[in-house]
Amino acid sequence: PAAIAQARPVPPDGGDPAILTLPAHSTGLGQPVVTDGYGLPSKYERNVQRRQSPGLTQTAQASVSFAPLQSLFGIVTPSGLHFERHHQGWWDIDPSRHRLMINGSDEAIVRTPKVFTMDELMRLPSVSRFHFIECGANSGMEWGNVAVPTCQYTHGMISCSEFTGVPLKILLDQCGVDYRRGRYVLGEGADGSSMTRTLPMELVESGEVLVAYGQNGEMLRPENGYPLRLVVPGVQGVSWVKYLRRIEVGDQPYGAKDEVIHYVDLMPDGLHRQYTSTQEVKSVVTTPSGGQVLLDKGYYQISGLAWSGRGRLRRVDVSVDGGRNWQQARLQEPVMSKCLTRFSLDWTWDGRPALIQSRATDETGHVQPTYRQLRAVRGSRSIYHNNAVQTWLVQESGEVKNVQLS
Amino acid sequence: PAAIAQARPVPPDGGDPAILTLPAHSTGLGQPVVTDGYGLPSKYERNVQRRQSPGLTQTAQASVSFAPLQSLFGIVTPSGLHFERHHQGWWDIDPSRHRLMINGSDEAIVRTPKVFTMDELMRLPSVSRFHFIECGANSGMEWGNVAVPTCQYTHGMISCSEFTGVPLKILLDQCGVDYRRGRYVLGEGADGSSMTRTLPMELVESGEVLVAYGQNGEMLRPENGYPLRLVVPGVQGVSWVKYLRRIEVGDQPYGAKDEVIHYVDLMPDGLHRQYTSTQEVKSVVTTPSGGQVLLDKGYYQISGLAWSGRGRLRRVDVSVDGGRNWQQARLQEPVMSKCLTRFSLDWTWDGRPALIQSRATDETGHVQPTYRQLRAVRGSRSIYHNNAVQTWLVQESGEVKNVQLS
Amino acid sequence: QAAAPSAGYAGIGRPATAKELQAWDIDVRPDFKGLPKGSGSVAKGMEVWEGKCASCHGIFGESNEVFSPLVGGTTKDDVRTGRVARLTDPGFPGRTTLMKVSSVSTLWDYINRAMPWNQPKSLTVEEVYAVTAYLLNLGGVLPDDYVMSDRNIAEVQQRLPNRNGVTTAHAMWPGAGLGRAARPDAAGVACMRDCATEPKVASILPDHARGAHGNLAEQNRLVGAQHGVDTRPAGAA
Amino acid sequence: QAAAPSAGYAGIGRPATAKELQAWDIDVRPDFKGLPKGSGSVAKGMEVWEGKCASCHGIFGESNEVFSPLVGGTTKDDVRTGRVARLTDPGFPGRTTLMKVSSVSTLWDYINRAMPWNQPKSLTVEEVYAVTAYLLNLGGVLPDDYVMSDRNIAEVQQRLPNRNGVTTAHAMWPGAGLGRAARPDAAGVACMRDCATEPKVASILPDHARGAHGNLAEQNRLVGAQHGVDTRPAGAA
Ligand code: HEC
Ligand code: HEC
Ligand SMILES: [Ca+2]
Ligand SMILES: [Ca+2]
Ligand SMILES: [Ca+2]
Ligand SMILES: [Ca+2]
Ligand SMILES: [Ca+2]
Ligand SMILES: [Ca+2]
Ligand SMILES: [Co+2]
Ligand SMILES: [Co+2]
Repeated sequence: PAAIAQARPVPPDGGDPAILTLPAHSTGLGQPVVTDGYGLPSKYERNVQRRQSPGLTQTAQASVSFAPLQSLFGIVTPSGLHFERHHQGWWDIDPSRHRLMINGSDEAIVRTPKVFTMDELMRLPSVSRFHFIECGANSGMEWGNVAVPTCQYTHGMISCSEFTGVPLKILLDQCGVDYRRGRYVLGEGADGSSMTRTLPMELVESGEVLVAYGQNGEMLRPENGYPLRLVVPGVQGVSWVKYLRRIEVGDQPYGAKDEVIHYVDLMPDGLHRQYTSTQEVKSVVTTPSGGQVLLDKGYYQISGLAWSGRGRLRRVDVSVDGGRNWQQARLQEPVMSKCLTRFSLDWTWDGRPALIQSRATDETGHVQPTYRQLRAVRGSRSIYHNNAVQTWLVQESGEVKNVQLS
Repeated sequence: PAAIAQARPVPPDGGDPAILTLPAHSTGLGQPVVTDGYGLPSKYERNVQRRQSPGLTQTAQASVSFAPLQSLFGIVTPSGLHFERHHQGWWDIDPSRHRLMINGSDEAIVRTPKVFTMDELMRLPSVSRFHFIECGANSGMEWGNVAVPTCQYTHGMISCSEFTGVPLKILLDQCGVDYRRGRYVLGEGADGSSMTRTLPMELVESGEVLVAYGQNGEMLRPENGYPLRLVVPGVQGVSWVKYLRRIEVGDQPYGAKDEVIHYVDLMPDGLHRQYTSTQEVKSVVTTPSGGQVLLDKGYYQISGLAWSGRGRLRRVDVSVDGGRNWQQARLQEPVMSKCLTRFSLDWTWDGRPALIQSRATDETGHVQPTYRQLRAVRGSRSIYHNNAVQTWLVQESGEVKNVQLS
Repeated sequence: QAAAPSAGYAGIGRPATAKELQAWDIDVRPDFKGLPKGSGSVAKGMEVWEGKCASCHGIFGESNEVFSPLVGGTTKDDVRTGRVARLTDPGFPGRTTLMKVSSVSTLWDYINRAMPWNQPKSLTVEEVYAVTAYLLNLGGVLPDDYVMSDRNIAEVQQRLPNRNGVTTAHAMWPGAGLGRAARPDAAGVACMRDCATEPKVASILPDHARGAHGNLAEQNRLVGAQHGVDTRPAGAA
Repeated sequence: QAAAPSAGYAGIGRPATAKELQAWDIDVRPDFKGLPKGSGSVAKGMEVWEGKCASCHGIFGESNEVFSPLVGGTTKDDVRTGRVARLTDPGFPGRTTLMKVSSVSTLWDYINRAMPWNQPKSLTVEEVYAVTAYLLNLGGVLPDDYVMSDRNIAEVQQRLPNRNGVTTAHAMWPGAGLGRAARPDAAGVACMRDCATEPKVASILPDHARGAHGNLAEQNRLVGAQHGVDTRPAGAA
C-alpha cells in the first residue's frame, strides 16, 4: 500500500519535523480578507475536478462531464463540480434579456399565454428544496460489463443541490389552464438544441416542479442552465430543461428527440421503452471506491450515497462479502425526498480481498437490484436507467477495483 | 422606482425584441464540457461578492468580510461567498504536512497525548451536518444606532454550510480522558495568531463538536481554515478555531485573548461579561432589504433567515407596520438545529411607507428582542451579540432604508 | 375548460402577442400539431444535405465522426412491418437514428429546431421537409422522387421502420397518462444473511484499461483514508 | 481518573513525544499553568518595544494606526480597586486593551504566541516577560524598575486595573462550569396584534452616509424583485 502521511515512526531526533519545525504559517502574517471577492478551493485540491470519460462522445459540446464522487463529502455537490450535460454547448445568458413564455398546444388549453421577465419571476413566491439530479444515462457504460475505473465515471452523472424557484403550478395558474385536457407539459430551452421534454401534469400539480433560478444559495451556474431551468425532482436530468424559455400545456405528449430517439430503453424483445422518466432506487459506495488504494489494514468508515426518484430512502444495507451477508448502514440526517442521502458503516479491513456493495431500499419498499436481477428483466442494452448494485473489489495490495459479479 | 426589465409595453412592431429576434445562444453552438474543471458563477453575477465595511478595521489581515445576504437564496451559503474573519491573515496549508495534537493541561487529564495526520483523521468515523456560523460581532456596528446601509453589512458575518468531520469526542476517547476533571477544552490554530478558545466539555460530550475538514461537499476553503477547523454548533464563530493544530483538555478555562480582551460584552454597570459564547435567537429579512429599490407596487414575497444557537426555530413572525401587528411566516423545510432556516410571507405593497421586521422564536421559547428590549438589559456598548429585531423602511420611492425604531 | 387566470399576482407577467407566439412556439407533435404547411423534395433535400449536413454526418448519413450514424440497420421488411428486426439481435453493434425513431414528427421538429448543429434554426420550412425526406430516402424509406409535405406526412409516418417498435408499458412515467405498469419491473431482494449469491467476479477492469482514464493518483485528493492508485504505465517518471 | 485510550481505531494516531508537546503546548492559563520560568525588566522591555512593537502600536502604545490603542484610560485608582472607572461612563469613546484585560496571563500568552504580528513566536521568554512588563509600565501599573518573573507574576495580577471588572453571570456559556444564569436576559414578547409599540423611526442612515459603502446598485444582482439603489453622488456618470 502507498505510504500514509503519518507522524510515525518518530525520527531519531524525537519528533515529527512537521511539528518541531514551526511552519511559515505559524510564524508569519497571512493574506488579507477579500483576497478574492469570490473564493476558490485550496491549491492542494486541484485533483478534485469534473472530468470527461475519454471516447464516450465524439464532440465536447454534445457531451458529459462527471462529478468526482470519490472526493465529495455529505450530500451537497459544490456547484463548481456539478456534472455537466450539454447537447449544443453551454451559454452564459444575459438574465435581463431572458424571457419565459407560457402557452397552450391550442387556444382552449391556456386561456392567456403570457411572457415573464426574470425580474417578474423572482418576485413570485419561491421555495428552496434539496434534490438530486441524475442523468438517465448514469452508469450507462456499465450495462454490459466493467468499462470504467472509478465512481466518478460509473456514477458521476449525479449531483445534489438546494434549488430555489417558483412552483410551475403558480405560473400556470396565472395563465388560466384547462387541467382536465392539459395533462402534458412541454419544457423548451433557449440554447441551440432548444431541448424539449414532456412532463406529466401530475408532477406539476404536486407542487414539486420548479421554475428554478437558484442553486446552492446563488444563481444557477451557466453550465447548469443560468438563468432559468426546470427542476423535476425524481425525474432524469434530461427533463430538467436548462435555459428554459417556454412552457407549453398540451393534451398529448410531444415525442421530443430525447424521448423518441434517445432516453429510450431497449428491452430484450427489441422494443424500445419510451417516456421512462423516473430514476429508481440506487446507491453507490464512494469511499473506498475504484481506483483508490487503502493505506493500511484496520478501521475504515465505508461511506456512500443513496437516492430514489420515488421519495425518501428507507434503509441502506452494506455487504463486504459480495452480497452473501449484509449489515444495515447509518443514514445521515436529514433524509429528504428525492435527495441524496449519505450512509456509512464501520469496517475493519483484515487485509484480505473484500467485495464491497451497497443496496438501497426506498420508502415505497423498492429494493435496488443486483446486475443479475436487473439484466434478467431488462437485458444489457438499455443504456439508460442502470440502477444495479455496484461492487468494489479490495485487493490484498489495498487497490480497489471495479468489478461485476456473476 | 427603477424600471423593471419587462416585456411591456409591447413595442409597435408587435413583440418584445428579446423574443422576436432570436438571440445568438438560440442560433449557434455553445461552449464545450469541462471548459472549467471547477466552474464559476455567470459573468452577470459579478455584483454578488463578499465585501469589507470601509473603516471597520485598520488592517485587512485582522479583519472581516461580509457575505452578501441580500443576494442569497435558501440556506446554504456558497463557499466562495462565506464570510471571512482573520486575525493574522489566511493561509493555504499543505494538508499532507498538517498535524493535530491532543494533550492535557496536566498528565493525569489525558493519559496518552497523541498526534494525528489528515490521512488518519479522514479514516475515522465522520458525520455531515448543516450548521450556521455567526461571528459574535455580527450586527455589532448597529448597537448604538444605524451605521450601515445593507443587510450584507448589518448581518453578513453569518454563513451556513454542510460540515463534515470527526466528532471530537471520538478523538478524545482515543487518548484516554479524565472527563470528571477535564471540563474545559482548548482549541488552538496553526496560523500566526494561533487563535485559542475554551469550550465546555458538555458540548463535546453532546457529540456536536466536530473536527471538520469538509464544507459543502468539498474540503474547507483556505479562508475558512483548510485543512481542519472546529465546528461548534450554536457558538460564536471565534470558537470555531481554524487551521486547528491542537486540542487540550483542562480543568480550568484558558483566559484566551479572545475571551478576556475581545468577545467580552460590556454591560451598563461597567462589568465585562466573559465567555459569552452562545449565539441567541435572531432573524433578518433579506428581501426586500436596505439599499434595494422595489420595482413596482403589488405582490412581493418577503423572505429572510432565522437561527438560534439553542436549537431549532419554532416560528418566525413578520410585521410590515413596525411591530404593531404580526403575521406568522412560512418556515422552509428542513428546519434543522443550529442551522439557518429560511422564512417567507406574502405581501402586497400598496406604495405607502412600510416598516418591515422579523421576529424569531426558538424551540426553547426564547423570543428575539427589539432594540428597546435588548438595550434595556444590555445597554448599547456590548459590541457583541446584538440579536435585536431589524427594521427596514420601504419609502414611497421604493427605496429601502435601514432604520431603528424608538 | 381553462380556468380564468388567477389575479393573485396582478401585474407580474403580461399576455404574449401573436407574433411572439409565432416566433417561439415551434414544436411539432406526433399528431402533427404545430407542423407548418409546406413541402420539400428528396432531390432538394440532397442539395441541402450535401451543403449543410454531410460535413458532419457523412455523405450517406453513416458517419461516426461527430455523432453516431443516422442511417443504416433498417430493411425494406422493417418498412413493411414497422419493427426493426435487428433490434432483437443482441449481437448487432450500434443503433442508428432510423433504427429507433418511431415518429416522423420528431425528425422534422428536431432538424427544424437544432440542425445544422452550429447554425440551428437557420433552415427554411421547405429545407426541413426536403432534408427530412432525403434522410428517409437514404434509409430506403422514401423513393427518389418523393415530395414530402404537410399533406402526405401521415403516410410517411406509416413507413417508418420502427414505428411499431416502442412501448410505454413500464412503471417509470410519473403520471397517469402513459405507462401501464404499477410496480417497478426490476427489484432486489432484502436478504440479510447467507443470501443465495455466488460472489464470483465475472467482469473486472482489464489491466491494459486500468490507465485508460489517465493517472488515477491525480484524480483523488492528496490526503484521505484512501489515496488514488498510480496507474501510469510502468517506467513513466 | 483518565480512561484508558479506546482501542477502537488501533493504529490511527500515535503518542505525542515530549519534544513535540514542548514545541506546541504553549498556552498559559490564568492560574499560570504553562508559564515558563524566567524574567524580564521594564528597561529591557522598552528596548524590545521600541525595536519590535512601537512601529505598529506607537511609542506609548496609544496608536490607532494598525489596531486600537493598547494603553490609556486607566488610573492609579483603578489599579487599587481593580475596576476601570471609565467603563461605567457611556460617554467615554474607545476602550483600550488595558481597560479590559482581567488576567495578566492573557497578555503574556498572546504576546508570546502572536506578536510581533508579522513575526509571531519570534520572541524569547525573557523578551515576553520584559515587553509585557513594559506595556504595564506604560499603563502606570508597574514601576520603571520592575523586573517581572514567574515568581512575582501573581502580584502583577493583583494590580491589573480591570481584574475585578468581569463577570460570567449570564446564560451564554453552553456548559455547567461558568455562567450562572438559567435563562436569557434579553427577550422579546410574542405579541401578535396591536402591540404596545410606537413605530417611530429613531435612527435612519443619514443621506450623506448613504453612499459611504460604495454604489449599492453594484452590490445587488442585475435582476430580481428588487434592484440595488444607485447611491452615486449626484452628477456622477
Ligand atoms: C457541425 C456538425 C453538424 C452539422 C453541420 C449537422 N449536424 Fe446533425 N447532429 C450533429 C450532432 C453533434 C448531433 C447530436 C446532438 C446531440 O447529441 O444532441 C446531431 C444530431 C442530428 C440528428 C439527431 C440524431 C439523433 O439520433 O439524435 C439529426 C436527425 C440530424 N443531426 C440531422 C442533421 C441535418 C438534417 C443537418 C443539416 C441540415 C445536420 N444534422 C447538420 C452534428 C451536425
Ligand atoms: C506589524 C504590526 C504589529 C507589530 C510589529 C506588533 N503588533 Fe501587536 N498587534 C497588531 C495587530 C494588528 C493586533 C490585533 C490582532 C487581532 O486583531 O487579532 C495586535 C494586537 C496586540 C495585542 C492585543 C491587543 C488587543 O486588545 O487585542 C497586544 C498585547 C500586542 N499586539 C502587543 C504587541 C507587542 C508586545 C509587540 C512587539 C513585541 C507587538 N504587538 C508588535 C500589530 C502589531
Ligand atoms: Ca406548440
Ligand atoms: Ca441528461
Ligand atoms: Ca497547556
Ligand atoms: Ca469571529
Ligand atoms: Ca500526500
Ligand atoms: Ca437589468
Ligand atoms: Co497521504
Ligand atoms: Co431588472
